Amino acid sequence: MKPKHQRFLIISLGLVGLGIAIFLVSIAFRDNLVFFYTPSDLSQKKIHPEQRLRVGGLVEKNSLKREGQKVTFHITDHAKILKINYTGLLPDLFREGQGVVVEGHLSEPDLFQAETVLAKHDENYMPKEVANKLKEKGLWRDDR
Amino acid sequence: MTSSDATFMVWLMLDVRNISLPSLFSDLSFSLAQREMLLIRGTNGAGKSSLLRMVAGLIRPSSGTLFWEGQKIQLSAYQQSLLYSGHSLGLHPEALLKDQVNLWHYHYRVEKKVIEAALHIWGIAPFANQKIQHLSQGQQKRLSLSRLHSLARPLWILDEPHSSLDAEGRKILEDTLARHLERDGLAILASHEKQPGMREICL
Amino acid sequence: MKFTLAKPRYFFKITNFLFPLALVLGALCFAAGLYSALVTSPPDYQQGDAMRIMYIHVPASWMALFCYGALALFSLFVLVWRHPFAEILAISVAPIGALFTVLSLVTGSLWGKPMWGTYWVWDARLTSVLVLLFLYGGYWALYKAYAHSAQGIRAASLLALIGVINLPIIKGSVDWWNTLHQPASITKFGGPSIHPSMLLPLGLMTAAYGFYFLVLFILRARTELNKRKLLVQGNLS
Amino acid sequence: MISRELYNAYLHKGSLLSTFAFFALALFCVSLTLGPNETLLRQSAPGLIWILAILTIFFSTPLLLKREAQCGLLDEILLHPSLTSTYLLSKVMAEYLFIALPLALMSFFLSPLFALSSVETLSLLLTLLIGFPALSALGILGSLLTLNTQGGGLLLSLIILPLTLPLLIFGLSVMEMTRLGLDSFPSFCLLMGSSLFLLILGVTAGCWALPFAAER
Repeated sequence: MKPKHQRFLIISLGLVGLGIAIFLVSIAFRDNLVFFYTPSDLSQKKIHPEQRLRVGGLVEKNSLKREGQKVTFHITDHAKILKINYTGLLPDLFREGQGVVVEGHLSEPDLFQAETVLAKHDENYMPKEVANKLKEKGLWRDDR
Repeated sequence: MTSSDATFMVWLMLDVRNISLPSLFSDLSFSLAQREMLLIRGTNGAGKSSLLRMVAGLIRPSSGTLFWEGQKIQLSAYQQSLLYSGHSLGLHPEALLKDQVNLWHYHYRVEKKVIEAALHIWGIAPFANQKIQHLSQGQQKRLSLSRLHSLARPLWILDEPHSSLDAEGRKILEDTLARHLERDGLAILASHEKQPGMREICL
Repeated sequence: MKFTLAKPRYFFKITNFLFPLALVLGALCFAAGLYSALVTSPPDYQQGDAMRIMYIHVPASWMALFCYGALALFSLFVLVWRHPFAEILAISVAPIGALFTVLSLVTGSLWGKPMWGTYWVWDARLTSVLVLLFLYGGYWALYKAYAHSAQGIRAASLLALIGVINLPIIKGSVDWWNTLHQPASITKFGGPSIHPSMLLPLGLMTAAYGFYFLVLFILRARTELNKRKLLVQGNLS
Repeated sequence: MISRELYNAYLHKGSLLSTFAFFALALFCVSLTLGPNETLLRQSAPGLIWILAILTIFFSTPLLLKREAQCGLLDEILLHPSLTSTYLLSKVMAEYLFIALPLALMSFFLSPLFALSSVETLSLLLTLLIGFPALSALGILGSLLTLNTQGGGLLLSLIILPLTLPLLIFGLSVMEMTRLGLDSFPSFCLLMGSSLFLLILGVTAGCWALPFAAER
C-alpha cells in the first residue's frame, strides 16, 4: 500500500496505543496507589505477620506512654485504632495530634511493632505566635 | 532473460541543485540524464561517500534540493528507483550464501530464481553453502554487486565498485554498466581510478 | 562547523550589558535573602529553626526543574531547526541544572532527618528528582561519548526530549500518591499557605538563585563560544 | 519486512546462546550468594530477576545492532520503502520471540532457586512478559543512540535505565501485592499502561534515531 497510507496507519495506531495507556493509568488512579496503609485498611486486609509494611495515621491524643527507650502510642484515622510500640528516638516533629507514618510488621491483629517512625508534615508553615493566637481564638483545627 | 533487462520507458532525469554539507562541499550542482554515467573522483575523505549517500537520500543536505523526474524527490518513491551499494557490502557475515539469498528475497520481494540467476552471472553460485565470512573479499564484493542484476532499478549509485575485484570481476562490472546505460539507465560511481572518456566531478 | 557569526555577536552584545547587572543584583538579593531568612523571619510553629533549610532547598528544586525545561527547549531547537547556537546554550545550561539538582537533593535529605526521621525514603517525589539527576548525567555522558560534538549534541538532545516526561511526574507526584513529601505550599488553590513573613525571604532567595543562574549561564556560554571561535581558527585541538 | 526481521533473528540464534547463559549464570550466582534464608530470597527475588532481565537485554541489543550497522545493513533498511517504525516494531517482535520468551521461561523454571510460591512465579512471568516489549524498544533506541560511540552496553544502561524505572516499580508492586494477597489490579494497570507508553515512546524516538545512527 502507498507509503502515505502506511504512515497514517502507524500514526493512528500510535495514538490509539497512547489512549489505551492513559486510560489504563487513569483506572489505577481511581483507587489510588497507597504509600502507606491506614488502620482501617489493615483490619480489612489479611496480612502475614512477618510481612513488612507501612501504616500511617494521626497520633491519638494522650495515648503516648514512654518508658525509657520503649514508647507506645495509638494511631487512628478516625475509624480504627492501632496500638504501636516502638523502641528508639522519636523525630522532634512527633507530637500528639500529628500525622505519622510507621514502618514495621504486625505482630498481633491490633499490635504493630514499629522499626522506624516518620513524622508526616502538612504544608502550612506558620510562626509559633500566630499558631498560639489561632489556638486561643479556637480557630485552630489541630487534627485533620 | 532476467527482469532487469526490460528497458526503462519513462523519461528519467536526476537534477542536483546547490547541495552542501558542512566542511565538505557547498553549492554543488549537477544533473544526469539517461544513458549517462558520472564519476566522482577525489582524495580520501574528500566527501565522495557522503555525496553518494546524500544523493541516495541517506543523509539530509544542510541546504539544496534533489530533483528526480522533474519534481522534488519524495523519499520513499525515489529510493524505490535507486540502488545504492556502499563501502560496507550489506551482507550477513555469519549467514550462509543461500541464507543471504532468502534474506534478499524477503527484503526486496524478488523471486529467488532471479537472485540465483544473478549469482550465476557473477560466478559465485557454487559457493551456496559457504558462510559469507569465509568467502574472499572479492567474492563478497561480487555477491553484493549481484544485486545489480536481481533488482531492476534505473539509477545506480555505486561507491568504489572496482575495489577488490579481480580482472574477470571488473569485466563483468564493465559489461553490466554498459548494458545498463544502453537501457536508458543512469549511474553515479565514486572511484579513485581515472576512467577515460567519462564525465567526472572532482571533489 | 560553519560558524554563523550573526547570532553569537548579538549574544555578546546583550551579555556585556546583562552580566554585570545580574552579578550585582544577584549579590544583593543573596545578602538580603540570607539575612531575612536566617535572622528576621520567625521559626516555624512546628519545626522551629529546622525549617530554615527550606530557603535553600525550595529555590534549588525550582531552579533544577527550570534548567531542565530550558535544556529541553534548546534541545528542541537543536533537533528541529538544527541551530548551532542552540547547542552552545544547551551545553551551558545542563551542568548548572545538575548542580541545582544535587543541591536540592542534599538539602532535602538534610532537612528530612529532623523532620521525617530519616535521610532518605523511597518516596515518589524524591525518586523522581533523583531520576532527574540521572537524566542530566545521561545527557552529559551521551554528549561527551561522541567524537564530533555536532553528532553528540543531537543524540543528547533526543535523550533530553524523552526525559521531559519526568517533569510532570515530579510536579504531580506529590498529590497523586499521598507521599511523605508535603504537598505544594505555594501553588495551592486557596492561596499560599505560608505566612507572609516567610514568603519574603523565600522570594528573595529565589531571585538570588535566578541571578546566580544567569551569571553562570552567561559565563559558560561565552567560554563555549570563544572555544568554538578558537576551534574554527584551528589553533585549539 | 517482518518476515525479513524474523528470518534475520533466526539466522543469528547462535549468538543468543551467550545472552541466555549470562542470564542463567547471573541468577545462579545471586541465589547462591543470598544464602538459604527463605524469607530473604522470597522478598528480594522479584527485584533481582527483573533487574537482571533488564541488564541482559541492555547488554545484548547493542551487540546485535552494532554488528548490523558494520555490515551496512542500516542503509539497506533505510532504503526500504516501508517505514522505519515497521522495521523497529518487527525488530521488537523478533527480539521478543527470540530473547524475551526464553528469558521469561528461564526465570519461570529457575524460580525454585528463589523459593517463590506458584502464584508469585506466575505473576513474575506475567509482569516480565508485559514489560519486555517496552524493554526491547528502549534497548533498541538506546543502542541506536550509542551506535557510533565506544560506550556500548554500559553507556546504554546509563542513559536508558532512568526510563525503565516505572516498569521496574510497577512490576515489583504487582508482585508485592500478589505476595501479600492484596488485589494487584491497580498496579497491574499501571504496569500495562507504562509499558505500552514506553513502547510507543521508544519506537517513535527510534524512528528519528535510525537515520541518525546510519550517518557515520
